[in-house]
Amino acid sequence: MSERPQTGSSTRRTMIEAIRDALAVMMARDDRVVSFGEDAGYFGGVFRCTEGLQQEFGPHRSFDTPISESGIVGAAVGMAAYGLRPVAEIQFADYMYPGYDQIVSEAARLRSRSAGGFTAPLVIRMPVGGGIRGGQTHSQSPEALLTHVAGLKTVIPSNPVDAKGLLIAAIEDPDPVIFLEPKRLYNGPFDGRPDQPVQPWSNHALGDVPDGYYTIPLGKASIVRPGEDLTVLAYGTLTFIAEAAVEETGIDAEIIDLRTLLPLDVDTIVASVRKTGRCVIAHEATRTSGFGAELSAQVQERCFDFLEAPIQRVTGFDTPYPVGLEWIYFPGPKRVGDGMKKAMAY
Amino acid sequence: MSERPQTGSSTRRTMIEAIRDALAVMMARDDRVVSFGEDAGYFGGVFRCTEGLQQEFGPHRSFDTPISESGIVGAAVGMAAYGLRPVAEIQFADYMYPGYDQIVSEAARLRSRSAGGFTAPLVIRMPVGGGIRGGQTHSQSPEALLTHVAGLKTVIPSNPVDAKGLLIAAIEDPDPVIFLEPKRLYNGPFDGRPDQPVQPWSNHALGDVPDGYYTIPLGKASIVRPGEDLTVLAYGTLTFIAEAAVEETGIDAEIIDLRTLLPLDVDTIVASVRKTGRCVIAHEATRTSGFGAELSAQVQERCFDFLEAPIQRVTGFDTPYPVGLEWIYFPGPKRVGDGMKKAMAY
Amino acid sequence: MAERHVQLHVPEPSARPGEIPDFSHLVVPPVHDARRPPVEAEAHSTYDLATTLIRVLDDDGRAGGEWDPGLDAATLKTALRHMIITRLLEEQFMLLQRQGKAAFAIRSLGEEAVSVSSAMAVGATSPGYGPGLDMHFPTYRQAGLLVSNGHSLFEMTCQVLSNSGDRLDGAQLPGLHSVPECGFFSISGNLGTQIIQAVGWAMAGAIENKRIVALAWTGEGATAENDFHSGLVFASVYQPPVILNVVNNQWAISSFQGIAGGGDTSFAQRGIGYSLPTLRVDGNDLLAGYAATTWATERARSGHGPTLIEWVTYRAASHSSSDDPTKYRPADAAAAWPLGDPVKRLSQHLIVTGSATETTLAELHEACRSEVMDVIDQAENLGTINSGPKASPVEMFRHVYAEMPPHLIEQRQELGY
Amino acid sequence: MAERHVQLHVPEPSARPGEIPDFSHLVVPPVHDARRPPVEAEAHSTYDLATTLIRVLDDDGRAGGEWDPGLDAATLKTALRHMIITRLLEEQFMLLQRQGKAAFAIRSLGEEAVSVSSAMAVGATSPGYGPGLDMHFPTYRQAGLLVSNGHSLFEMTCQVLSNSGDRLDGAQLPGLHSVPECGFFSISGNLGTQIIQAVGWAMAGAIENKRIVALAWTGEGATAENDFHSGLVFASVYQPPVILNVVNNQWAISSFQGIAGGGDTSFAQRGIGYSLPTLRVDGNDLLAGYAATTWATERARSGHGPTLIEWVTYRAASHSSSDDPTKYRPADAAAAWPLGDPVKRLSQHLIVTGSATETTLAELHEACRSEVMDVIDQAENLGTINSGPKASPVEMFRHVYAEMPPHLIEQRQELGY
Ligand SMILES: Cc1ncc(C[n+]2csc(CCOP(=O)(O)OP(=O)(O)O)c2C)c(N)n1
Ligand SMILES: Cc1ncc(C[n+]2csc(CCOP(=O)(O)OP(=O)(O)O)c2C)c(N)n1
Ligand SMILES: [Mg+2]
Ligand SMILES: [Mg+2]
Repeated sequence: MSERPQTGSSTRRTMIEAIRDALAVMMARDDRVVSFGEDAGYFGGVFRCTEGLQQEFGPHRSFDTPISESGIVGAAVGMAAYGLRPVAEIQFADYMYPGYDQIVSEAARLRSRSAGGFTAPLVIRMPVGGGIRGGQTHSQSPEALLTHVAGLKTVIPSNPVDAKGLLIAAIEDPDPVIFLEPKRLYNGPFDGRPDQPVQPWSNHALGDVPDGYYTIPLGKASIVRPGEDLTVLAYGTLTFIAEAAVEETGIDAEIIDLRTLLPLDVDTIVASVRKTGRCVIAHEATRTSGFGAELSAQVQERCFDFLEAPIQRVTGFDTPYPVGLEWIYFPGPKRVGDGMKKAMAY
Repeated sequence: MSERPQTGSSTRRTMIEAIRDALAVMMARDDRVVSFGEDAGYFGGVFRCTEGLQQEFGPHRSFDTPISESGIVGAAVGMAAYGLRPVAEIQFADYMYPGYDQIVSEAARLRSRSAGGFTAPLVIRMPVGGGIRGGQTHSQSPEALLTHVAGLKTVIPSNPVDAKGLLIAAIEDPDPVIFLEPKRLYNGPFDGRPDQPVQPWSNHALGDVPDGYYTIPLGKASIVRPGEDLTVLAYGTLTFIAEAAVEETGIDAEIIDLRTLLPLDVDTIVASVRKTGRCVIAHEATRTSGFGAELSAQVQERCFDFLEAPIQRVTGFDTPYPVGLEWIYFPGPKRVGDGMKKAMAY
Repeated sequence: MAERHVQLHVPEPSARPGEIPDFSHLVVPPVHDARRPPVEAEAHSTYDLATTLIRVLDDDGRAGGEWDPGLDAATLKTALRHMIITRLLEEQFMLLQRQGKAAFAIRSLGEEAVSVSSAMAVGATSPGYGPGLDMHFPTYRQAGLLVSNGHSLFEMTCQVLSNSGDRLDGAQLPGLHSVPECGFFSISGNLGTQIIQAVGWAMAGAIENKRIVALAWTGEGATAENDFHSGLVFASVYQPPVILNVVNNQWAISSFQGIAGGGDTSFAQRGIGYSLPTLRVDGNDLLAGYAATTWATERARSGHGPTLIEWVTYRAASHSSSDDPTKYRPADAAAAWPLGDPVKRLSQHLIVTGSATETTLAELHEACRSEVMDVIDQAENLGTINSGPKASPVEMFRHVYAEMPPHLIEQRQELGY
Repeated sequence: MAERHVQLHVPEPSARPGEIPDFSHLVVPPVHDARRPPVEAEAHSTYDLATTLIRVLDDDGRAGGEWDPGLDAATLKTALRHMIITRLLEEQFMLLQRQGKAAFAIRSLGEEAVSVSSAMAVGATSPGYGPGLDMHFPTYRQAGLLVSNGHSLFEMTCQVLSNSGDRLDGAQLPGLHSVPECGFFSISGNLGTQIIQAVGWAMAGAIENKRIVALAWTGEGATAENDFHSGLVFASVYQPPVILNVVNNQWAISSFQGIAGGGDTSFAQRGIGYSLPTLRVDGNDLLAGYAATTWATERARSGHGPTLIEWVTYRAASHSSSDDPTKYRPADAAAAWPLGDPVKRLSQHLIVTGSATETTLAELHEACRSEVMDVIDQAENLGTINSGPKASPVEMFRHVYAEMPPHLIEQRQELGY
């Protein structure tokens, strides 16, 4: 279980509401915080994460942008260097590519190439992952394309409490932070069984979100389920899939929700794998050169003598994300469970 | 040693000349082959890889483009779908990012999203790697950002003979191929000692390039040095650095030049590591989420019972490529050798 | 010097929910006023046509002016039929989505004249469609191209239902068709990217000295995407036979055209800075659209290069099945649109010219409706996204490469296939 | 209809090596003809200024016309000094590169009036430079901005030599400076990306209601990059206080301006389709550049939004130390350039107005030369890329993040630091 920050009162919130609350809290605290993106102003975003901000803070603090991801990120770089704290929304992570040059060549390197003379303290929010019948252009998980880039931090929360605390920490962070929002979790946790009705966050402990200001530090993983038999490294939606796989297999897995992919909480990972001796890595992104490869490499480098079985990767396949075969593609509890069994059987 | 294709006569060529020859051979054989890029027409490219093609084949087959990497790749996608065989040059791989959306979202997925109705048989050539005092915008090795993308093939030759044969195979390939050219090897092999004069290819066996048409198949690695003690997985410039490290350490390493990163020649890798029990992976790109991570994960998954030591990654650091500290950044023979020693000492 | 407060200018549409629709900013010039230059005119001599509005049909449905393409009644009735079929079909697709039988739906309601007139004009001189020939690079709002170019309505519906009749094996969202033989390029789903691809296709045609034409399509919102620029730059430099169609339906999901940078210029005008000939056309006037496309097609096929066309129209429906437009614009905005409805306007024209009566038009509607309903029934019988046989999981791995590489074979086997 | 062969149009410059330079395509309108509208003029009322050429100095060096900024002799002499210093300094940098003491070198020879006039005009009303204030977003060919804005020539040279005096610790290629306090934004090295950043900076100023100005800089070749478009779109939509400078020096490495899509339009004209006020200025005329920038700066600071300026000039030198222009253009092209040399033209003006003589000008040159040579000597004493102390390897890890994360600490330790 994620530690619960204490701020006094709390409110039941979906992940969408938690994100909006984080933005509202920060916009109220700090005039420099501005929010913008495609349909993110007047309308409040296609997922409603910025709803009401324009009404509350005015169109100069929360506004619509042209459909230009490069323009969105590029303008954010300029604003951040000027001294603002821009929080830009990319409508779907699948659409980050036109803005990728601005992320990789500009935001990520501005501080180092100017030896600290200029900086780009910005946040880029983008919904990631599938499971919403979105097909290949509304389902991607491009985290590995971001973790390879020196100068970026990459964050991915799995629940409302973390989403709010991590987003506030990201806004306050002096470096560019990519904030990935697993869209399948926006309205409730997801156990990988698409035929079941959505469980709302209001039924879940992590949907009870502290009011006001609090942060969850970047770079710290969370052990969502302690266990002895093996370690599952997951993040975003796959955290819940791993829990479902534990239920299905009965294996006493320690499930780690990484929360921040870069910088990575190596200590928590290493301590767990040294304890359990087995490791399964689960993500929704395509396998080859996915972030699972980095995790596998690091675990192998740091826990070689402790490993009793090969590290297993359970991932999306190396194909585009199909709309018609969505649940074949998605690494659900069955496939994660199979990976766990394989690790145990070795 | 790379196998030498037999076509009868041969000519001493630099890697630049070998690439130009591959283009000339294919443009003469197939009217559909066209070549273009920034400064790649009249002038023949800033590295001269397309020199003389416009004069030989006319401005409709070899031409200059506006400074727009997205336009270059996007136009190539349209031309390839139409039925031509475009070979586009990106002036430096560091400048591929404006064209990255066209590579990832378009070229890579056109075949699958149209169920084979349309295809994009194009080649994108780009110089990669450092060692030429180019600083952060003329030195990058972004291969991991390409190998993560389903639908692409990624090739990287390390010598003139391979460069010509692989480029011809890439042009004939029905899928989009990214052809990475290690620019530090353009004029000669490089042992990682920048103070020594450049060795020209004319002194090297692999600078003796067969004339006319031949191919080297994509997806096949080459064992450049057989050995018993450990396996070094390398590609591009690092192939030669590994050879220098063997010289310096005296370790009997088997050096594999991967040549194609995707599809990967898993069989050659696995056979070698199962034989040696130790593995060092060397590349110039930044470490985190680099292609070395994928190699490490696969070796671990497939050779777990054979590994006698943790797989070592020797890579560029997770920083931008600095011009002033170039040789500190570069993973030269000393660092590769240290990795080998570490693997042996375990 | 007049000092103004320095502030961020955030454009606002003329009316928001609860307010009265206001289209007074749309200057509608007198019908028939626009001149028709010869197709070989120098680009810069066409710039006046970037700010006017080419119109053939007046408010009473009478045709006239230099741009009147003089189409016969049979052709016009076919056009009307295609518009009606497109409308009814998409209405059904939306219904299927509401019933959970399709993952997604999107309509071109109110904009049908745009794609139908373009397809017909190009088709009139087309050497054929497919690699080496003519090709449209559409967005999701040009289903009329498929209807006009004779694609099977049944197949279209199967794609929308992601059932076993979907030739794309469930790879793509409903509506993101790919039909080479009907000149319909695979729709990406990523906005803006395909403008430069159309230019590339046209460049290939020019390299081969073929009298083909490629047609790029974009919404006005997506002109803000960077690849709109690369498309215009390459079109300007290499002068290939391409028609760059900007469909200005006033909205991009919830943002009005001012957020795309329309300002006090037209989107057609964007072409001027790139030395491209530009036409701005009444998009709800089938005859005007046909005429403009014919001009640009002739120009392209006769070696005079690219044309940019802005289609001024209105997105009468929601953006897609995921959208509720009453959240950001007056509910009755479409009804107030000054350029009317394309189906009504062409119908009216047929009536005033004596080519149809209210009765024959009602019959036409009825015939279209029953054709569409039959198609929907048949396709549903084959299955929907939630029921019936699906593409085999093997399909997911099949078309990633021409030949399945070892790692995909391995992953397919992992899955048990 | 005139049928033409359909073919790919690949633009060719008017002369190639061995041919006689031909600039007859450059229409030079009568000097002093261009009118100067009030700075609050509507954008579209300035469009005629996108195709003319704003000129203040005539061929004899006399100033006149509505755009004459009426600068005093002292200011003009300072401008001349900055141009000469820039020229001499960059000449030395090239020499250092040839001697292997610098990794790279690049010059603005023949274009010095562009950056010097801009820096002076902005500086005349600047509230200061740095975050929250004015900022230039230069390319590698605007070293004159640094000279004019008072950056230490010594520090500049240290950067070029990548020695221990380089404030960037060897992170960047010679010439890719970053000097916040002189209003010089860190140059990326990736073309085109910084135009939209300048727009973002200006948007931030507008959000804070500050009377600041941001200046984007691009070569004409890089206007083809996609982010030129995003910059223009955002400038058009949000109307922030930004000046978009396009330096048309006719060449982009080996490609002439026609490959960037100049066609029969000007680059200034690109702005028209985006509703941006546009000025086209004789870039070798310091007074004209000063006047145009003053106009745009006043416009920006008084809340009237962005301006696009095209500077028509000529790249007299090689593209960079890696380039040999005799491979793609006539060797004597620069000498034939109709707009002359900016240093000569301003010198001539000072002479005809009686503010200087051949002798005082020769003295000025000499003073500049000895100042530059002293600087070079001092900087070389500190070391070059090949000799002397360097930044510590620790520096490579230091500025990647504000605080060094664990994995970088580990990698630094791996390296032994
Ligand atoms: C690169 C990219 N960014 C964002 C989107 C999300 N998106 C889909 S449609 C749309 C609006 C497009 O508006 P417009 O171009 O005017 O076309 P219309 O829908 O009006 O036909 C947006 C923002 C996308 N598909 N691709
Ligand atoms: C994204 C990107 N693509 C390509 C290059 C390589 N490049 C550096 S300068 C240059 C020419 C630029 O020409 P122009 O914009 O006219 O500026 P000028 O050099 O004439 O000042 C090119 C192609 C680059 N730096 N960045
Ligand atoms: Mg629209
Ligand atoms: Mg230039």
